[in-house]
Formats: sequence, C-alpha cells, structure tokens
Amino acid sequence: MRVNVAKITNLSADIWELVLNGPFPYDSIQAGQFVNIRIGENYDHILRRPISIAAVDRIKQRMTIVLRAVGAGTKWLSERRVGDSLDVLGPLGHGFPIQSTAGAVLIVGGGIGVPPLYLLAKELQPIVGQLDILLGFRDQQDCFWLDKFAPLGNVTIATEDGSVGKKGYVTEAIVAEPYYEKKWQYLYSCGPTSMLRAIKELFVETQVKGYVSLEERMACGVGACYGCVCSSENKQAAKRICKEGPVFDWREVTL
Amino acid sequence: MRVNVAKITNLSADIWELVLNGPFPYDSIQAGQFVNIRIGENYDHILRRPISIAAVDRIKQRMTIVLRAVGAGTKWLSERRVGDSLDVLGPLGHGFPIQSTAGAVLIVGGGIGVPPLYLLAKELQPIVGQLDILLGFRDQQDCFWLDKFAPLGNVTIATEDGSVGKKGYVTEAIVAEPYYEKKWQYLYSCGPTSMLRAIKELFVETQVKGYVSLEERMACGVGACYGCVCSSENKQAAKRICKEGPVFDWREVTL
Amino acid sequence: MNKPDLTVDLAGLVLKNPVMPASGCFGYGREYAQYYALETLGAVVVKATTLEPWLGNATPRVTEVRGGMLNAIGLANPGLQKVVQEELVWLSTQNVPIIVNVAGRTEDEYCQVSEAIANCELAHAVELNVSCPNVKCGGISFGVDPHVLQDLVQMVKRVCALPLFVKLSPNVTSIGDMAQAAEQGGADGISLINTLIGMEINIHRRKPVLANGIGGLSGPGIKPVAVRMVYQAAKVVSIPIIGMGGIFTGADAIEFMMAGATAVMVGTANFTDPYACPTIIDQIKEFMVDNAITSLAEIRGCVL
Amino acid sequence: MNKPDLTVDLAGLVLKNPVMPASGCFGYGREYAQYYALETLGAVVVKATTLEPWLGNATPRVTEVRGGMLNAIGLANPGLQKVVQEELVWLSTQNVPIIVNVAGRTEDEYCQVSEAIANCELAHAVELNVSCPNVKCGGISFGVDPHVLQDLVQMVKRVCALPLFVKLSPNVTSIGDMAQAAEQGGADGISLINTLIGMEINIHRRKPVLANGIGGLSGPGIKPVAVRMVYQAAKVVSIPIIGMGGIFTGADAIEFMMAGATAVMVGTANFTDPYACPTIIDQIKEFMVDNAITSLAEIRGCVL
Ligand SMILES: Cc1cc2nc3c(=O)[nH]c(=O)nc-3n(C[C@H](O)[C@H](O)[C@H](O)COP(=O)(O)OP(=O)(O)OC[C@H]3O[C@@H](n4cnc5c(N)ncnc54)[C@H](O)[C@@H]3O)c2cc1C
Ligand SMILES: Cc1cc2nc3c(=O)[nH]c(=O)nc-3n(C[C@H](O)[C@H](O)[C@H](O)COP(=O)(O)OP(=O)(O)OC[C@H]3O[C@@H](n4cnc5c(N)ncnc54)[C@H](O)[C@@H]3O)c2cc1C
Ligand SMILES: Cc1cc2nc3c(=O)[nH]c(=O)nc-3n(C[C@H](O)[C@H](O)[C@H](O)COP(=O)(O)O)c2cc1C
Ligand SMILES: Cc1cc2nc3c(=O)[nH]c(=O)nc-3n(C[C@H](O)[C@H](O)[C@H](O)COP(=O)(O)O)c2cc1C
Ligand code: FES
Ligand code: FES
Repeated sequence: MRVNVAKITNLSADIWELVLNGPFPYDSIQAGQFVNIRIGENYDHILRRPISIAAVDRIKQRMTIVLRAVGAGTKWLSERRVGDSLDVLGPLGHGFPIQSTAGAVLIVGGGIGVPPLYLLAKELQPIVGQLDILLGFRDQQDCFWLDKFAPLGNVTIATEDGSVGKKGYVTEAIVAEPYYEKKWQYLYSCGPTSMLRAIKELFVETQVKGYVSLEERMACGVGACYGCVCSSENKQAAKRICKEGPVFDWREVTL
Repeated sequence: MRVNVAKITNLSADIWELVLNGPFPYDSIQAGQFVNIRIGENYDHILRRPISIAAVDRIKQRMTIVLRAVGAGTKWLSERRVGDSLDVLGPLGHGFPIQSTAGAVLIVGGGIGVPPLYLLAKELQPIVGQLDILLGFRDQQDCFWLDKFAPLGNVTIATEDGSVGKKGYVTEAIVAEPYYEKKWQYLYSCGPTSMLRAIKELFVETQVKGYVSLEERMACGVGACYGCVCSSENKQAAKRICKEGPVFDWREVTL
Repeated sequence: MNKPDLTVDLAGLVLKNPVMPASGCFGYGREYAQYYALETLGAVVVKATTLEPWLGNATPRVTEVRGGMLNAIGLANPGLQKVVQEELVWLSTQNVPIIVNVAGRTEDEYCQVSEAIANCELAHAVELNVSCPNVKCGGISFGVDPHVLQDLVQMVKRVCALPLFVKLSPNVTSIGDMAQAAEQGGADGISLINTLIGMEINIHRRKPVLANGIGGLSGPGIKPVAVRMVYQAAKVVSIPIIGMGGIFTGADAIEFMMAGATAVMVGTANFTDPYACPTIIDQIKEFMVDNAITSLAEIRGCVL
Repeated sequence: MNKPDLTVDLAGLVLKNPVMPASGCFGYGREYAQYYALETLGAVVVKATTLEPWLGNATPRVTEVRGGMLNAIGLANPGLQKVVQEELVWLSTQNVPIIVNVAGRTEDEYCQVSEAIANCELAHAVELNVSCPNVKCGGISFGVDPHVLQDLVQMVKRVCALPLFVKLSPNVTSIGDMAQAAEQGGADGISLINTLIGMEINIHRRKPVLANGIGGLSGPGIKPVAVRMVYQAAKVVSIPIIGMGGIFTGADAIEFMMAGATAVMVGTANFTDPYACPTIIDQIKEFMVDNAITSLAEIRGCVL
C-alpha cells in the first residue's frame, strides 16, 4: 500500500512525527498495531522497518507515526518531505485488548515506546474514565507529546535526570505510589525490554492483569519467517511478535 | 570534487544535457577527457560512471555533459534537479591532441559519442578553419546538438532510417564523397566500436592521421585496476583506456 | 504471437510457472495467502520440517546487512506431526503443488520425515535441506562432503516415493562435486543455493548482532555467487536445477534460467515486498513476450 | 585522553595504522598519489606480480552488480622485472611500507618471484595470492587444498626472507583448515578474503557480462562472509590476520578487527571514492577517541 506524507514534524533532537494519508484501512486499526515500512526504492535496504501506529483520525482518514532516528532506516524516514509516498504494510499484528478492561488502569510508557500508548489511551479513556499514565524519558530533550497525553488522564513524567517530572526510572515512580501493588486492576505498557522486565517484577505477585508490547528485529513482519519470536512462560512454542504480538498478556511472555 | 547541477535539459527521449558548475579545474580540460561520476550516496552503486566532457565555459567556470539514460546510473543522473550536487572526479584521461593538426580535418561522431566532439570541434576550428563534421544517429528522435555544430563547419548528418540527412551509416556517407581516401589529412572520431572499426577499415590504407576515443567498462577510472584495457596493434602491453586513453592514435589500437 | 508458455517440468512435477517461494521465507503459505491466491505460484515450498519440534535459536535472529540480510532462525518449526496436520492439510486446499523442505540431525531423522511426508499424500515433492549439522560427524553439515551427501540422498530416496530435490549449501569448495554426489545418490533435482555463512558485529556492543553469532546471508548481494553455482552445477548434472539466491525481479529469474535453472525460488524478496513472487511471474511473462520466447526451454542454459 | 595509537605490528612489520589498499585495487600507488600522500597509509599493497608479464583476460573485465562488483582482470601485470624497476623503485621513495602481492602458475614461479622481491630490497613483505590456477593440478587453485597450500608456503618461505602473508581464497569449505595450513607452512600472517567467485549474465545478449564468464565478487555485499571467515580463522591460528572484503568505512574496519584482524585492506571502496583509505583511517581514529580506546589491541578479537 502506498500512503503519502501529509505532514512531518521534528519533535525533538531525533524524534519525528509523520502524518500519513492515502488509501489504508484506517478503520480497522487497533491500538498497538504497527506498520512495516519499506526504506527507499532500491536494494540498499531490503528489510522493512516496523513502526507503531501512534494515532488515527478515522474521519480525515489519516494516521500518525512517531519515530526516533536511530539508524539508516529511521533516518531515511525522518528525511521524507510532504507529498512523498511510502510503501507500508499494515495494520499488522495484534493490538491491545480493551474490551474487558474495567477498574483502575495504569499505562506505562518508556521512550519511543510511548507513541502507541497514545492511541491506546484515547481508546481506553471513554471506556474506563480516568487513566493513570506514567511516561519515562531520558531527559527534557527526549520528551514529546506530553500535551497530547495531558487531557487523557493523570499524567506523571519521569526523566532519568529529573529535568522534567520525577527523577529516575518509571519503576521508581510506580513504587513511590502508596499501595501501588493494589492500586490498579489493569496495566498496559510499551518501552524498552529492561523497563518491561522491571515492571513485570513489580507486579508479578499481584492480581494486576494487563498487556505489554514487545520489540524484536523483524524480517517479514507478517509471521512467515520466525525471525521475531519471544518465548512464552509456559515453554510452549515460541510466539511471533509480529503475528501473535506485538502485544502479549504480560504474564504469558518471558521478558 | 563536488559540482552542482546548474541546468538540466531533456534533449530527446533518453538524452539529457547537464550543465555543471562549482569548483572544478575547468581551465585544464582537454576535449576528449571525461569525468567519473558517483551514482547516489549509498552503496547501491559502487562504481562511478564515466561521461565525456562535452563543452566548457572557462569564463563562467562551468562544463556540460550529455548523456543517454541507458541503465540505472545514467537514469539516476537524468533525474537530478538544479542545485543537486554531484561527486565527480576529473578531468580524467588524455584528450584529443590538436597541437600538430594541419590540413583538412574530418570529425565523425556516432550517437552518444557525439558530445565530446563538440568541444573538440570548438577548439579545432580556430586552428584549422573549416571542419568537415559527420554525425550519425539512429533516427530523428535520436539527434541532438545539430544547431550547436552548425557554425563549426560543414556538417553532414546521417540517420539509419534517413529521417534526417542521409540515409545509412556514417561510413556510407564517407564513401559517398568523391576521392574520400585523399580528402582529409586528419580524422577524429568517437562512437560505437563497430563504427570506429568500419572507419578504420576505410582509411587504413591511406595516409590519414588521427585519433579515436574508445569506451570500455571501468572500475577505478584512474588507471589503478586494469579493468578498461584495449590492445594495441603492436601487441605491446595492453593500454588502459581511462589513463592512456580514452583517445588513441587510431592506427595504434586494435578495434 | 502465442501466449508464452511458462510451464516447467521438474522431474515429472509440472508447474504452471517456474516461480516458488524459497523455504523458510514463506512460512506455510498462510501469511501470504492474504496478499494473493497461492495458486498463482508454481508451487509453495514450506519451512524446514523436522521429526520433533525445533525451538530454533535465541533472538535476535535476523539483521539487515548491506546487500542482504543474515538469519539464524535455527530451523524453528513445530515438528512433523503438526506440520502435516495443521499446515499441509490447510495448504492442500489451496490448489497449488506443495514441496516440503526436510531437515534433520541424523540420516535416520531425514528418512523418517521424508517417508512420512510421502505417505501423508498431501505434498508433491520433498526438498532436502542438507545444510544442517550432522550430529554423527561432529556437527559438520551433511552438505559439505560428497560421500556423506550421496549416502544421505540414497537412503532418503529409498523410503520416499516423491520427487526428491536436494538443496545444496554454497559453503563448499566445489559445488559441481556436491551436485554430482546428489545426482549419483538418486536425487530427482537439485536446488541451490542455500545461504552463505556470514557474520555481523555490533561494534558498539562489541558482540555479534545475531544471538547465534554466525548466520545465513541471503538477498541481492549473493546473486552473482548463486548464478555462478547454478551454471557450474548445470555443466555437470543432467537432473533439473532450481536456482535461487537474491532473486528480486523477473530479470533475475531469467538470469538463473539462462545459467541452467529449470525453475527458481524467491526468498528474501518476499520480505521486501509480499507481492514479490506474482510480480516476478508477470515480469517473466513480459520478458518472454518482448523477446518472442514461447517456452522457457528456449532460454534454459543458453550460456552453458 | 592521550592520542589514540593506531600502530599495529604485523609479524614484526610495524605499520603506523592498520589500513592498506588491497592488491589489484590500487595499481602501484601512482594513480592515488595524486589524491593524497601515500605515507598516510599503513602500507601500500601492489598488484599481483608474476614472473613474466601477464596480459590478463579479454574485456569486459569489470561490471557492477547489486552489492558490489565482479572483476576478471586476470592478474594482468608487466612482470617481475618491470614491476621492480619501474614501480617499486618509484614507490620506495614514497616513505610507506610496500607489500608485494605475488602470483604464479607453479610453485617454482611463486618461489622465483618471492625470492627476487626479497632480494631487491625495496619491499617490506610479500603477500602470496594463492587463488591462481595451479597448472600442475589441472588448473585448480592453490588456495583450495590445505596440503597443496602448506607445501607452497613452505617452499616460498625457504627462499623469501621477508615477512610472508598468505592471502586466502574464500571459495572453500573450511577457511579454518586453510588458515592452519598456511600457518603450518610457516606463514607470518594471513590475509583474507580474496574475491568470491560470481557470475552475471546479460539476459538481452544471452551471455555472461564478463568476457571471462566468471569473475571475482568484491564490495559491500561480501563483508558478512569476510567477517565470518576472519572470525573463524582467528579462532584457529595465532599468526596475525589482515582482514578485508567490503570495507567502506571506519566502522567496517573496526568490525574486522573485533573479529580478530590486526590490520585491514580496502579494495573496491577505492573505486567508489579515491579518498576511501585516508577517510577510513580518520574514522578509526574518531571511533577510538569516542570510545576511549587507546590502542587497537584493546578491541582486537574481542568477539572471539
Ligand atoms: C512492533 C514494533 C514497533 C515499533 N514501533 C516503533 C515506533 O513507533 N517508533 C520508533 O521509533 N521505533 C519503533 N520500533 C523500533 C524500530 O523498528 C527500529 O528503531 C528501526 O527498525 C530501526 O531501524 P534503523 O534502520 O533506523 O536502525 P538500524 O539499527 O540501522 O537497523 C538495522 C536493522 O535492525 C533492525 N532493528 C534495529 N533496532 C530495532 C528495534 N529496536 N526493533 C526492531 N528492529 C530493529 C532494523 O529493522 C533493521 O533491520 C518498533 C519496533 C517494533 C518491532
Ligand atoms: C570514457 C567514456 C566516456 C563516456 N562518455 C559518455 C557520454 O558522454 N555520454 C553517455 O551517455 N555515455 C558515455 N559513456 C558511456 C557511459 O559511461 C555508460 O553509458 C554508463 O556507464 C552506463 O551506466 P548505467 O548505470 O546507466 O548502465 P548500466 O548498464 O546499468 O551499467 C552497468 C555497469 O556497466 C558499465 N557500463 C555499461 N555500459 C557502458 C559503456 N557503454 N561504457 C562504459 N561502461 C559501461 C557502467 O559503468 C556500470 O558499471 C562513456 C563511457 C566511457 C568509458
Ligand atoms: C529467514 C530465512 C529462513 C530460511 N529457512 C530455510 C529453511 O528452513 N530451509 C531451507 O532449506 N532454506 C532456508 N532458507 C534459505 C532460503 O530458502 C534460500 O535458499 C536463501 O535465502 C537464498 O535465497 P534468497 O536470497 O532469495 O533469500 C532461509 C532463508 C531465510 C532468509
Ligand atoms: C579489480 C580487482 C583486482 C584485484 N586484483 C587482485 C590481485 O591482483 N591480487 C590479489 O591478491 N587480490 C586481488 N583482488 C582482490 C582484492 O585484493 C580483495 O581481496 C577483494 O577485492 C575483497 O576486498 P574488497 O571487497 O574491499 O574489494 C582484486 C580485486 C579487484 C576488485
Ligand atoms: S518478522 Fe517474520 S515472523 Fe515475525
Ligand atoms: S578503469 Fe581502472 S584502469 Fe581503467
């Protein structure tokens, strides 16, 4: 599918927001799903790059992705101009289940794991009301979309250097909450695996249900190559992050 | 060296003229020399493409190249826009010797071999006066720069289908001239090897002196890889077209 | 001109066109069936199947490199039983020939799986992936010693009634010797090349990018090696050859056929573009029309 | 921090930095001397030198392919005498160590050339290109049989007093065996990899692009194979390794050193950018500064 760049904005040093329009099944997008984007038109980059869908406007028929330029592929994406077309596949994978969500919800995002949680929060908020949203960034430079999250709930920011919000990791902000083990019924998270692992440890003894979105290097992005597996706690066959995920019940996967 | 595209013109279906400016030793260019141009900035094309210098404006400090888009590299060049920069090496090779030229001169060009002969004709004309210029093209569609050659001499055009000028190959136009074997003292030619070979046959028994410009696939373009050799008639060591050529005494090289 | 005829005959298995996805790059077909009808393809080649389920290697298992990619999937698959029951049963409803890629750690494992695949009557051919480590020979691959290979092929051929293609490893000194060994062992055809062995190091972390350290190199960069090997193999065997390695366009496929291949497989290109196979089929057709080629036999091995 | 120390010791030959142009990709240095001072380089490695002049193959000899290029120069060179008199005499004024790449059709030719190079006292090391066809063994390359290789190295070592590097062919089943054979033969170091054998076909003309049919594949696409081979060789020998194959950036060079190489050679990249070698040297320096590496020994072989 070919979509077009409708807008491209530099949010911080290396973070870019791209609004994409053109034919795409916007209506079927679930929060947590991703698109797999071809880089260039030649043979310099033969693997697509998976990027989460961060927002959808189903009326204007467009979607937003947010990416950090870390390597050749994301750098190329950050250099697109309005009107350029992109070859994208998607929406791919399974997103965050939200149907059965009830009770107090905690959303925890870290760094470039934050964007898909925006779409999630927008969809969850009408269902469950006030959300507790905890976002961790490296520093002030690294923060983005704080204003977009603000209306969706009770937003706490943590930065490693304390330049915005609380100082430290998001997990420190969680344990700083009184009775954190009993405070929430649902947890949704996306961010570096080290963060997800730390969160899992915090809640593993509790009754909190929830989901995490995982990342792994991908080749096909559609479930055909078995490149992107994660292992499940019950030692069953490995699960493909691109197909069975990227969102998993946080108790089911080994982090 | 990085030069800039000052102008790009589509001369016919697949022929493009690029005017290049920016730092380059324009003053040292000899007719018949070439530039070796990098294609793209990534690793999709690791070999440069050799293109003859077709014209120089030493006052405005710019040069012109003319190319036919035949493959990925020349297609990429044909897609440059004004202001784009190109990584070029040059001027490379040895051009047409013109110092000792005296007497009647015939210049024969074929297809995309024509452009460097324009620069040659411009430099020869003040020295020897009227030039006989014979240019061969496939058909009308394929012709270019006829107006630029017109003031430089007695220009005859031959097209394979007769759509412009005489019908047939340039060699047929040569033999159609009465006493062609004795008509000229000097011959300069550039074009497909089959054409050069046919011309050589026509004049091999005569006293005509002269030079041909050869083509071969190149890797380094500077004489380091021995990729682009041609053999010399005296069975001496092969000569590098990029370094000892591309212009050779037409009697010295095996065609 | 007549419509170009794209059918090819692979040791009695007639394919409506010479293009198949390469093993391991197309799962069991389900994922790509959402993009186009599988019956568009000459055949579907499924992931390596082993006797028991294999978990495969730790992640990262894939990484892009200049000119291609490295993979160390480790032949992860759910094992013979599930492959037959859950995958082949479904795939056999898709109206396309099925080729099952078979792997093992011992000759006996290869034989058991190949025999079972033949007996399940859902598949049309077996492709032996001989690049697996042979536990009896200290982990050296079956595909690097002509004698070991010939024995393996002979044993499998005895128990497997389906056309048997042997997929050769390119990591050998003489591909001709390996091709001849396969032919002498009774192979009905050979497919080549499997991946070249490669490695990428993350210089910031100071360790290999793939968890497995080394991995298989595939993609555009290996095409010249693959074409050369098809050419060399075609010179010394008379059984049909299925060529692969970096095929991304119809022109690439034609190149392999001119080097001697009867059919081709497309691996990595599926990842770049899920429509790679049907596009390549169309491009082959177009090339035939443009060049007045009525049957692929006219160009097969024309440079030999 | 102190200035990073880029010197490396190759079997007693101390280079001021680990970057050298690869043989055949830099002529005899003259052409690149117009772009920068050759003394910038760790050493200059010249084209293959043979006893008599070799004319090389018919043209086309080179072609670009995806991920790299193919060449079939055929070791064209003016022969020992001219190389020494016309090239080495000049090069020896450039204040840079000289490594002469030596090729031959028989063991005797290798010995004569290597001995003469040692005796001319203009060169600092000899690199044996063992990818040449061995006329006594029906044209099979010296570099694919460990016994043939070990014998060759032993014979050359006996007559050549200079440090002797053996340049291995990657077209073998086990690079480790070849590396060990070279070491056992007395090599002072090994360099790898030479080109992979490849082929490209012009599908419109229905014949190979190179006049020679097959050619050597070099460039970015072979880097993963080259890094893997350096890694495998470094595991089994203790003599220094010179790594090459697709090095285009300082990061690429660092990757080879982390895989076990003491120094590196840069081939095809010179064609893409004549300033490739000095740029790579600067990038290595920069990486060392950024990562507080004071000596290359700190990272050498760190993934082994
Ligand atoms: C499901 C999913 C959703 C993602 N969503 C986002 C997002 O919304 N915004 C964002 O900025 N990034 C996201 N990422 C990470 C993003 O895919 C990588 O940063 C990107 O692929 C890096 O490519 P590169 O060419 O810039 O970097 P390079 O390091 O040059 O990439 C080299 C190779 O490694 C792969 N790779 C490198 N890092 C990663 C990684 N972290 N995850 C997966 N593959 C990687 C690349 O795809 C490529 O094949 C997501 C990843 C996954 C798996
Ligand atoms: C000294 C010299 C001067 C030239 N001057 C001109 C000129 O003024 N205008 C012009 O249009 N063309 C000129 N050419 C030819 C031009 O270099 C080729 O057309 C061009 O390299 C083709 O590249 P490509 O990527 O478009 O084609 P592809 O076919 O994709 O090229 C593939 C490879 O083959 C090489 N190659 C293909 N055809 C040729 C060829 N005819 N000569 C040399 N290498 C080739 C390319 O460099 C590349 O490495 C000249 C060639 C030489 C040697
Ligand atoms: C991710 C991946 C998985 C693969 N798995 C298998 C496999 O299970 N069995 C097999 O014989 N080859 C396997 N291969 C090799 C391919 O079938 C093919 O031989 C190789 O990739 C070269 O073709 P390509 O360049 O078109 O990808 C795999 C290749 C890739 C990239
Ligand atoms: C045009 C060309 C000529 C070469 N000539 C020689 C040679 O004479 N002797 C030799 O040992 N290797 C020769 N090689 C191989 C290179 O030295 C090097 O091993 C190979 O190209 C891989 O490195 P690269 O990818 O950096 O080019 C040649 C390579 C090329 C491209
Ligand atoms: S990336 Fe291929 S299975 Fe997930
Ligand atoms: S192209 Fe390298 S010597 Fe001419």
